[in-house]
Amino acid sequence: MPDLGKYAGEVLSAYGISLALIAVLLIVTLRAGRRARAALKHIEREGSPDA
Amino acid sequence: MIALLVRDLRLALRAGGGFGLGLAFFLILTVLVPFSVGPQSTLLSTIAPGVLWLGALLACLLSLDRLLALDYEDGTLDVLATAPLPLEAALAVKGVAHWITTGLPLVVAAPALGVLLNLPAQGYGWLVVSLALGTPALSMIGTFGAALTVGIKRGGLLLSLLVLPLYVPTLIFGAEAARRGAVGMSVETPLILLAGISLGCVALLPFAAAAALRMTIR
Amino acid sequence: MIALLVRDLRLALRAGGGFGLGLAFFLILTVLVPFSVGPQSTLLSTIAPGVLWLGALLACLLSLDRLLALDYEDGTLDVLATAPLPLEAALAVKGVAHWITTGLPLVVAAPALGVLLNLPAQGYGWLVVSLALGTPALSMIGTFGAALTVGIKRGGLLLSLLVLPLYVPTLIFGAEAARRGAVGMSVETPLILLAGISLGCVALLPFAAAAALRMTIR
Amino acid sequence: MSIWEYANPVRFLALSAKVQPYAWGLAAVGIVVGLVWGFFGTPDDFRQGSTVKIIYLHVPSAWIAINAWIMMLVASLIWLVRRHHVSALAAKAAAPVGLVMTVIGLLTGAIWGQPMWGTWWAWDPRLTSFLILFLFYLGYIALWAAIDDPDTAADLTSVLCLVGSVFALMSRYAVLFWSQGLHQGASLSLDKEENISDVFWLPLVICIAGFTLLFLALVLYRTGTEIALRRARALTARQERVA
Amino acid sequence: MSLRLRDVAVARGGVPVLSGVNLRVEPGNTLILRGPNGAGKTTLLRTIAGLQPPLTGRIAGAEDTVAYAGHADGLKAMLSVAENLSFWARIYGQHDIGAALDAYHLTQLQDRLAGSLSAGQKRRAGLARLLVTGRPLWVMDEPTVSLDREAVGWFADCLRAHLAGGGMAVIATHIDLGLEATVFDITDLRAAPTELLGASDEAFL
Amino acid sequence: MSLRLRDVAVARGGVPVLSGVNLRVEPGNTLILRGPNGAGKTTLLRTIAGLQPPLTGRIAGAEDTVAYAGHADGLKAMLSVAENLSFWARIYGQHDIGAALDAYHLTQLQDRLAGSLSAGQKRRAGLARLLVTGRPLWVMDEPTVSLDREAVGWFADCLRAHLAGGGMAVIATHIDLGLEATVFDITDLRAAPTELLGASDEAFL
Ligand code: HEM
Ligand SMILES: Nc1ncnc2c1ncn2[C@@H]1O[C@H](COP(=O)(O)OP(=O)(O)OP(=O)(O)O)[C@@H](O)[C@H]1O
Ligand SMILES: Nc1ncnc2c1ncn2[C@@H]1O[C@H](COP(=O)(O)OP(=O)(O)OP(=O)(O)O)[C@@H](O)[C@H]1O
Ligand SMILES: [Mg+2]
Ligand SMILES: [Mg+2]
Repeated sequence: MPDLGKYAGEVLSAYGISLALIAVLLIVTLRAGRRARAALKHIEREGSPDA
Repeated sequence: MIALLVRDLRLALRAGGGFGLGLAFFLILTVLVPFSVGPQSTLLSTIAPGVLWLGALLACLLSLDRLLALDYEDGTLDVLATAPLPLEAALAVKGVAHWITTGLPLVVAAPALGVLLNLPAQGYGWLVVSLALGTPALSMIGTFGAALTVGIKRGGLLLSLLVLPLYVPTLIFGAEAARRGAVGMSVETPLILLAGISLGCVALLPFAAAAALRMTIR
Repeated sequence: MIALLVRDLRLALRAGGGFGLGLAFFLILTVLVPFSVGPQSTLLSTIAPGVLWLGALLACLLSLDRLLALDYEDGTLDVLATAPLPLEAALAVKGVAHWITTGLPLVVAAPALGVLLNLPAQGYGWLVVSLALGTPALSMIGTFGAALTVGIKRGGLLLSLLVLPLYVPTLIFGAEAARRGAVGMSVETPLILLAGISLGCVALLPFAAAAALRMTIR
Repeated sequence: MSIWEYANPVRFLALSAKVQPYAWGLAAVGIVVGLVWGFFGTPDDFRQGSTVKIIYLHVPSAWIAINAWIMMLVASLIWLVRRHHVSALAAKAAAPVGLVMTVIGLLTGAIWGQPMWGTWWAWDPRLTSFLILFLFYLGYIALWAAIDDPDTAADLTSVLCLVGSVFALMSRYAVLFWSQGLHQGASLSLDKEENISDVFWLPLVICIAGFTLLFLALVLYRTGTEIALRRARALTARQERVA
Repeated sequence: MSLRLRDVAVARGGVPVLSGVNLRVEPGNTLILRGPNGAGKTTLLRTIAGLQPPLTGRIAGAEDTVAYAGHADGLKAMLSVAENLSFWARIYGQHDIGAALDAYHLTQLQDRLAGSLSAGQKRRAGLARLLVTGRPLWVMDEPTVSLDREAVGWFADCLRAHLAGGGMAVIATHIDLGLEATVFDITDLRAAPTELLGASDEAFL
Repeated sequence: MSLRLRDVAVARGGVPVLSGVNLRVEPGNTLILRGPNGAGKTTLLRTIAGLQPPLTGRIAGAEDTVAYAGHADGLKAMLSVAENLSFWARIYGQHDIGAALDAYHLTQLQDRLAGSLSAGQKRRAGLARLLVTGRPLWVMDEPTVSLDREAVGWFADCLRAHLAGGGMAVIATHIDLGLEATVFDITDLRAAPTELLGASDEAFL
């Protein structure tokens, strides 16, 4: 861990917030993507949107 | 009643995100203020509490327009008026739904926008408290105004015109509380008065609104 | 085209006075500002030009909502789209009608409201000039926004969200000109730029608006 | 074979399936290497102290935020002129990524501003234009969400993107005219004079490359999602008609 | 409980439209209102539904038993058909919407947004709403507008089932619905312009 | 000039609804579209009127000759009947609205605000609008909704006069209008779900 001096709070929170936002974006993207692909596969197989 | 609340919230979410939009308007308004009065940060921080209150008020106001109008146009109000649910309750619920979709997000977002206007650090808490106490009154007064103007084509502006004077006391006490909070003065009196207004509005205005609505749809 | 203009103006006059209402909103907003930022006259006179411009902009914005929505709902737009009049011309005329009923009264009334906010004496002229040059752009941009959102239920707030960022350049130059005028600085550059924006909008945006409208009513 | 072949969803998906593993992998490598190097391996600036390390997030995200909009503009044009569905969907897929990057740029900038300028926010032209960009993203996404016919939505958002870009440019000039800045000018320019020192430069470039690849991977994947949604919608609609 | 109107007069826009309306609908019966355009059918129906007060006379047996279906359908474009119906069902304290969906053959369409239906499909959803109210008195203003012949048949079936269960219906229509019903012609009940009925502009006559 | 549709396919909400529509209307003739609810009548009429493009095929003879009357009347509630009609007359470069008022017996009502008319009176004013367009091809979606019998007769008279003057009409309706007209049933033209017609969702099938 490098010595961040008196700005440790700023630097770490910047990294924390940014990485968290990117992680949220990734999770949302992947989750929506999986769900959409699964639904599509289901429709292609069963021929019906529900059930 | 819960059915109505759920439906209103669902509609707000679905019809292009009624949730986000009041908020977005609030944001945009806050952004436009520096464009119009200039970028000096001391000036901005002086007017910040007032601008934020005014912005919240206008965001509420803009969304009132269709609080009842859509239900009127597609005949929902006619049916609601003949349904077992008392119209007073229905309107109170509609007011609550409006607050949840508009007032609440504003309360939550206000601090972030305070940053844009250089609101002094001590002002954030009181800003939020005053908005939380005041926005229910804004929603209920708005419901009443919407009930008064519902059958009128192009009622949007008329509605604003009717409602804005009714908003004055809420605005005065709310903005005063936020302003005093920002400069570190005591905020008790305006906050108590604000809470009083809100309580009164929530308790009494549904009746006035229902009476008005019965007349408009006649 | 003149028929359309006359009809729109007549409707504005009749439907609860579209004329007066934009104005009334402008007035009320100006009155609310002292309530929200506090009554100190120096502060008010500093922010006066900005507030008046912002008020004009919001008054325009509020009235946009139903610029096309009513015509859409009652089927008028369908008929207009199949009528001999090109849609571009029809939308330009609607923009003009909107300006006459909203922008023009604001220009005329702004000096009176300047008094309420202690606008410095030298500022009146430039305020009026800048509003006169800028409001046509506001009306045309608004027409474009209305064409984009017309088929959408509860489009009012979405319309504001889309239109407000488009208003930014107009607002900046307009308010800057009014502000410089109020403190006696040279106003040429912002005024020329403002006029340029207005001209560009009036010349080009009807085409964009007609294209958007053809897509929405499809 | 013309590049327009990839406007066909199937071909696009095939190509995207080939490209994606590399994009994800290289993006991960770039971001990890760049950030780790930047965070652990570079010295503090003599004036800014350790806060310079924020640059490895701030500049790449700002860069993506701006270029995502440009990409959406190009995609919108392609949709309007040639009506390739994949293009419209790619624009739709890119918008939320651009929005998040804008938010990251704004937040890291704000955090950086507190120690450097003594304020979270100032109405500096660059900051202000960035905020306006944020608003454009919001409006664009809201318009997509509000229209249920996908083609109409694509048409209207494309028109908005075009007109919006023109107004965004005008806003940029207006804002420059309206306020003087605090923010640094472009320092990654090719002319060496004002460039930031080499120690910071290399990891920063790696970070920018990593973010760009991440953007690419995300957009490819999200476009795939949009295609799946459209396909599901098309199939259901057709089945309803059989019944 | 039957619906009774005794000597009712109704006004629209401050002007008396009908006067001396006396009618009675017993459980199991349908009343069809007839009259030329502008005779006052809509006005009378709205009065029965309690949406406006009568000028004179008394209406008994309508309050809390009436379900009103006017020209507009009361459907939200952004909600699906099933969501629309369950909303109304819950407002009226009911739960099951399956019967209503079946009656108008809406099961296929139940997940479609109401805004994307054709005119006749919308109307079918609007009529299905009456079935989820559980109310005995249906007051309907031109219910079969834009319905095709088959759908008119479904409507007639529903109505018959409702009547068989002791329900009542008052229907304004210009079309022959092929139902067995009392016809009530309001053409001759037009209020004479000189009649004094307590309309809002009378003080100025 | 006659109206011709050659091999037209139309879509609604991105999904093909009808395909292989071939029809021809000669001056002096009326075509009545029939088909159950949701068959695609409204969609076809809007396509003929030029409000949406056809998926495939060609439409000749409609542009600049068509006057469209949809479900909505295009009347402004806050203008009087006469004002509404003269507005539309001027948009179409005409002047005289007297004939239109007479044809639908609206002279009595001409100074009433359109918003205060009954449903049938409104519809009459909406139909009168077609007379002031001076256009030869009338495209009408369920024109007789809420009209009483007499008014349906007026409508038939107007239409006959229009046809006698070399006009054409395409009408979608579920009701028997008692007109002498070719009937075109679109029930069997329903687009097969697998057909490739260039609909917007096809790239995804
Ligand atoms: C909320 C506040 C801020 C915003 C919205 C913002 C936005 C931006 C933008 C849009 C860029 C341009 C990136 C590009 O052209 O590719 C940028 C670059 C940069 N920013 Fe900020 N910034 C903010 C605060 C700060 C602060 C406080 C600092 C440091 C004191 C800073 C330092 C830099 C540097 C060094 C660059 C790189 C300039 C270049 O190489 O082009 N920023 N920022
Ligand atoms: N706001 C109003 N002001 C004045 N008169 C009105 C108003 N609204 C309706 N009327 C008149 O009241 C009369 C009754 O209207 P109503 O809608 O009840 O007729 P209706 O029998 O339902 O006709 P339709 O068969 O056309 O639907 C009509 O002559 C109408 O013109
Ligand atoms: N936005 C939409 N999305 C998907 N399908 C739609 C949409 N709008 C309409 N449809 C469907 O398209 C079909 C054709 O509708 P259209 O309105 O043309 O029918 P119609 O023949 O006029 O019926 P009606 O007799 O009920 O008026 C219907 O099945 C309808 O459900
Ligand atoms: Mg009626
Ligand atoms: Mg139809």
